Amino acid sequence: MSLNTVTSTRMQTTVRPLHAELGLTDEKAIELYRLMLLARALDERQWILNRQGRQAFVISCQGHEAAQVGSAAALRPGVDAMVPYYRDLAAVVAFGASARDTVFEALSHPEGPWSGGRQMPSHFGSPRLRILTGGSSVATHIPHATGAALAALRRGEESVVIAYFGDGATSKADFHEGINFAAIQKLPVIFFCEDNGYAISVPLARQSSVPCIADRAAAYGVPGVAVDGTDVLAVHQVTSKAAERARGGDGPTLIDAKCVRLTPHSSDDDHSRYRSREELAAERARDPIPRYQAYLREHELIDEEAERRIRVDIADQIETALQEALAGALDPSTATRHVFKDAPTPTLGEGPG
Amino acid sequence: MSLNTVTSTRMQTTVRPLHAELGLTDEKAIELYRLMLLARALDERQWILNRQGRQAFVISCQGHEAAQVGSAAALRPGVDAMVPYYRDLAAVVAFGASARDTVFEALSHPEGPWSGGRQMPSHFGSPRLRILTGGSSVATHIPHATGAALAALRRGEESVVIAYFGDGATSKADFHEGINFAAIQKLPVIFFCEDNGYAISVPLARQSSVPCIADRAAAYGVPGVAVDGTDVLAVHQVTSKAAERARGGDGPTLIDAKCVRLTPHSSDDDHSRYRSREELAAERARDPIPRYQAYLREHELIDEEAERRIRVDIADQIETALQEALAGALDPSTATRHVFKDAPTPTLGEGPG
Amino acid sequence: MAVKTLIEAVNEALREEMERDPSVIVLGEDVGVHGGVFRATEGLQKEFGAERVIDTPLAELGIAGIAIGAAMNGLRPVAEIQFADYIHPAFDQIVNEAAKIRYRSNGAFSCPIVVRAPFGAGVHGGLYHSQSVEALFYHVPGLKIVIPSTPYDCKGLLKASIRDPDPVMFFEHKKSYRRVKGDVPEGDYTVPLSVADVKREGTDISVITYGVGVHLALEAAEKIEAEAVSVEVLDLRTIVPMDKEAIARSVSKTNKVLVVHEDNKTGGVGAEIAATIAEDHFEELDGPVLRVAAADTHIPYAPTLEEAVIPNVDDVLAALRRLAAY
Amino acid sequence: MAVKTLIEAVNEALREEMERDPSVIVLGEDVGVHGGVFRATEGLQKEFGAERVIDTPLAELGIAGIAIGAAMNGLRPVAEIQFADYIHPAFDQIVNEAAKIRYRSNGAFSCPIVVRAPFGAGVHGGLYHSQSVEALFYHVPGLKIVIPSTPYDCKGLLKASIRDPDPVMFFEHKKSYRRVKGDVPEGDYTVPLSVADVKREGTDISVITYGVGVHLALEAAEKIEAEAVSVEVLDLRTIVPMDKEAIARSVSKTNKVLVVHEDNKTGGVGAEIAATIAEDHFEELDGPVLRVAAADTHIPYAPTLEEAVIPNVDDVLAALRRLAAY
Ligand SMILES: Cc1ncc(C[n+]2csc(CCOP(=O)(O)OP(=O)(O)O)c2C)c(N)n1
Ligand SMILES: Cc1ncc(C[n+]2csc(CCOP(=O)(O)OP(=O)(O)O)c2C)c(N)n1
Ligand SMILES: [Mg+2]
Ligand SMILES: [Mg+2]
Repeated sequence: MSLNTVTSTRMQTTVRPLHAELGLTDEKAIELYRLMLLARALDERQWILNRQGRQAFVISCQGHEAAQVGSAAALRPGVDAMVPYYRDLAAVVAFGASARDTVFEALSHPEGPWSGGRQMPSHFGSPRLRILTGGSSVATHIPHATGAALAALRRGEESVVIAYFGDGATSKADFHEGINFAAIQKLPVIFFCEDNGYAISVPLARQSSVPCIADRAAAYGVPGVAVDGTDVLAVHQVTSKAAERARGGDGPTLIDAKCVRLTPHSSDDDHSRYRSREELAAERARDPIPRYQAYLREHELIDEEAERRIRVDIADQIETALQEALAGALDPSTATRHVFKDAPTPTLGEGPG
Repeated sequence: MSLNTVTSTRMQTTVRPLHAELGLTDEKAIELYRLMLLARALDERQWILNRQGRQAFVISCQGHEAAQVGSAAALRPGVDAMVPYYRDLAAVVAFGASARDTVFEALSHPEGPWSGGRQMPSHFGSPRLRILTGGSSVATHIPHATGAALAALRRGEESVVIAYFGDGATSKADFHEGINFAAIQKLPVIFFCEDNGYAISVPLARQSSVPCIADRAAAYGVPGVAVDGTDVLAVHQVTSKAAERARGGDGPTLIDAKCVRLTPHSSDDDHSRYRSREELAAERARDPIPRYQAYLREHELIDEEAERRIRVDIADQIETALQEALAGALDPSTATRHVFKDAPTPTLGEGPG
Repeated sequence: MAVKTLIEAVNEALREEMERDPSVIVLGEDVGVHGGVFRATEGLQKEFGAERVIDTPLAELGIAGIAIGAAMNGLRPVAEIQFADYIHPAFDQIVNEAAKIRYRSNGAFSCPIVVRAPFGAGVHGGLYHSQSVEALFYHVPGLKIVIPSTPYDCKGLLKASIRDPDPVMFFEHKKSYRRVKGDVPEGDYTVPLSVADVKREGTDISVITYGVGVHLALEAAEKIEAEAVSVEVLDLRTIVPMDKEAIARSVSKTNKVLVVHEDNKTGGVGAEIAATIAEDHFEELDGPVLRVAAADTHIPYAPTLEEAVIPNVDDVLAALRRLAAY
Repeated sequence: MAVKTLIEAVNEALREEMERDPSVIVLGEDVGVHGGVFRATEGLQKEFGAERVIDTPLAELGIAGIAIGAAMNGLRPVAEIQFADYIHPAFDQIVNEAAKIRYRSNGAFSCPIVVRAPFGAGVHGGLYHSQSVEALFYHVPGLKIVIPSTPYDCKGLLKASIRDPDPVMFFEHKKSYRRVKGDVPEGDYTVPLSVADVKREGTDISVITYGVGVHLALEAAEKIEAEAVSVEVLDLRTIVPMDKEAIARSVSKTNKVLVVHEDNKTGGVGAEIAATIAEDHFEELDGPVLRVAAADTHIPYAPTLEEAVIPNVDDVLAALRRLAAY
């Protein structure tokens, strides 16, 4: 209903709205918002579970949703591959991960698709969704993305690989060696930095000698693109461009998306120790969700009623998943399995998760 | 004698020769040449010892002498510190290492000042000369230079630290992490790359995605200076500038000196497997020694007779050292010493070596 | 004497050594303003300034490499690796550089660094916040390894490590940080490296252990006393160089040995201890040298799974009973 | 059957596996045009192209990390580390990533890589071209370790390693590359992992060893035969997972064990072998489990010094005589 109204009114406006300029249908533009809301709701729910003593550890995507959804949605699920890090809940959700997947891992359910309770929450990995498994080490997955892109090329798949990592990760060996090789071989990789200005308590100025991570691209002769990571459409635009470039055989791009970290580093952290009230308030003002909501409202793509329906549906998904997840219990005798192969392993695009 | 002539004639010339422009006395300009010749002679002699079966391993500075002497001579021995790699014979010679030091290590004499026969030849290290000990691993010493500069600053010494490394080393973790920290802290370090276009058989194009190593400086917000590494005066000039900058508290500089590798990688290598005759001939034509000789002749700083005297003196030094070195024999019972402290250890500026 | 936690002992040792010796610096991730994710360096940057308490970039290789270079030029750096699980990126700098500097320079250079890292399981940290890493450095000549089990030992051993002329790996069990309390004297004292400590005297069986293993052993020893088995608990404290005399004394006294550590079994430190005893004390042994250690797996996150792989008091008791039967 | 060297066996295995399986690629420093500093990859780039035989930048961490990522996306990378001494920069990728990928993903992902590296002393390479590194990976769950002693085993084991679904560390003793020759059949065959091989039957003493240790042991066994001592030589071939049944068989037969490896003694693989025997075969032992290994130092360059620290045939003989006396 409301959508029709929206469309019709849009007909009369002279300048086309940005999402249309970017070739996104109204439905797609709304879907991006739904994904952001779903990730945010899943994230907020985990903090409640943590306070309830049901989830020992939480690490958030809050403030990164636009960067993650905007970029992941610019790729092709089922074709392209993702190498995320712990903060990428919204990215994996945009790549097809469900509320159930998330909640099952949050509560260490044996059927958790990413680790079955073996890893902390938000340690993603799904052959089916073409999301590589990751550990907790910062930056070690960056050369994995390079290797996965090399493999895709050798195997004649025309898939693009996106690696996500934080600003702190760019200080590390793996960043340097991973990008250098990808650039030399012109591999189809997108190196996507979610720069939230902090590595736990360490501000970017103590982390990097250049204020803009995009400047690091010059060392590898690849494009370095800085983008407002709270602007989902802007991120979608630059990522699409990087993906085209990768598919065209022109090699990697380094994207530097300036995000905000709206929560402490993790449930173990207390950011009041190193961030001022003023600074935190300023960050809040850059929350990507109200920003995109405003855009959708302005262009009459969504109204209160439509948004309410989306939020209710999300709440239902999470509730259902929670009820199911709370039932599951792990079998201690499985703890020693999978050190070496004791079951067949699928390849990307197949199998569980 | 000849020097007087030279000076007097120079008086009449209108434009001042480059070395004078750089504030180098004629004596100093000639001394640079002597150091290059000494290093070259020591290097060539080691290949003979190798063919004679007296020295198991040789690794050369041939083609790098101008880069090494030009840079090392721009620093202050006894004040500044050096973190060299295996190819830096001319650099350590310019920092005060003698023919005797070199020959003793070449022949694994127990009194070899750098390792006493524990390491391969050309593995330098002398507290007295402020040259840090190095192993054989590529690039691992780069963060050591950063750390040594941090220590100098904390201890109130106003010394500059220069780290030497090859083009291949810039691909490695240690380069990235070592420079990043130095740049953030604005430490007094000079990162000096001796770019000879190869890492054993791997050409720069397979090593780095940027054709010019100096471009890597942009990632750290430090000056990246490319210089002809076969031009000793040009190298001296850029290194002096970098040293001033370091002393001034403005932080590190990355110097990219384009050198030629006139020998195989080492005595274990056969470069005809991967370099064409034409290429090798072209490199020969860029030998830094004849080039500087021509400069000195042009400006009448040296004549055949003066050069002969220098060469004879160098040959004598090497002969004397060789006779002495061949006498020495290692005591097997010392092989297990120095795993942990079993003797007092000096600090930079003191002690043996 | 005040009762303090293990983490307080670490903090106190660092503060006192920085006051005593201006060449001591601390560097690592979040060690400055934040005071460390476990608060080991709490207040140090305020007191000694950002020049001596340095927040580094997220780069363990660099942290170690920079500490090594600084040590070769007159400082005594104490590098914090935020979790032992993240020491592996620094492995090359520690193993190929720090450990070899004195040897390769024929004694002309030394590398007096301390690398501190919280290690060990039991806090539901999963594969990357639970590792024991001592066995990975144990085999490398030129590295000393220290693992304290009590706050008193911790303060004294850390001070001795900072003053030691060689590289010292100092591992602190993170589960013990706040749970293990004990008397810690104010002011300066050291506990010498390479001296083991009999934490409990006994006559029937020797438990040779370190770190949390000491607490498992003591608890098991109490319990089995009821069964008239007298257990001696030897806390190695320094893993390399190991106090072989103390081991010899205990073995000749009890003639039965159980080695306990939380690290997984195969190729763990316990292997060398057992092998040494089998080699040097064969005639004295009345029974096999047993080992209690974690399963040869990684450490999973979920408590149910984690508890299934790491050793507990019952495992120690079972092994003691087996030995008692000999 | 042609007589081939160890390095020829490596080259042949690589070529045949690349022909057999298009997902096999080779990457490393100088492996392409140059054919490797030891010529292990000679001719492969010509035959299979620069897309499958890749000259990488000088970056071991990257080599391992890229191999791991490629393995997770369907390739079977064989990464060459130019010298085992330079594997340490890749330690984190191998230990924290490759070894844990299957476990952490609950079996959803695997990491079928082979990391090849020449290792060992005796070629006057000094501290950085002589290291044995097997003990540094031995303790880590999730890694297999293979060390061939003959060209026949080398070809068969390397092929089996490339086909293995888990990460395999494949270490080739560089001194054996051209000195050790033996029959190598043309064409395809594999030698299964985790199966030890009795290289010499004997009844009095078991020497449990691998790599060059096998050759030291065989030579010593010949010599001591004159003294009416019958020595069995068991070549482990695969270090992890170890063939414990073969060890048990040999120990129950001879009741005396000598462990030999070139790596330094403390915390070496020999420690676990000795500890396992002391634990599981205590009642069967007629004497201590002895170990012959290198001194706990680094490997110096000068021959006089190097020979002083690495084990030789006389060391093995002396240990055998000591055991024979029991
Ligand atoms: C190698 C390694 N070192 C240290 C840590 C501990 N740690 C976890 S997250 C983190 C900060 C990461 O910062 P950044 O890369 O900016 O990502 P962000 O969390 O800000 O998104 C640190 C230091 C780790 N996980 N891995
Ligand atoms: C970490 C490491 N990997 C590999 C080697 C083997 N190696 C010795 S020198 C060298 C090439 C170094 O090239 P470059 O840095 O350009 O210095 P150059 O020898 O050309 O002066 C290699 C690969 C090593 N010594 N260290
Ligand atoms: Mg960040
Ligand atoms: Mg080079």
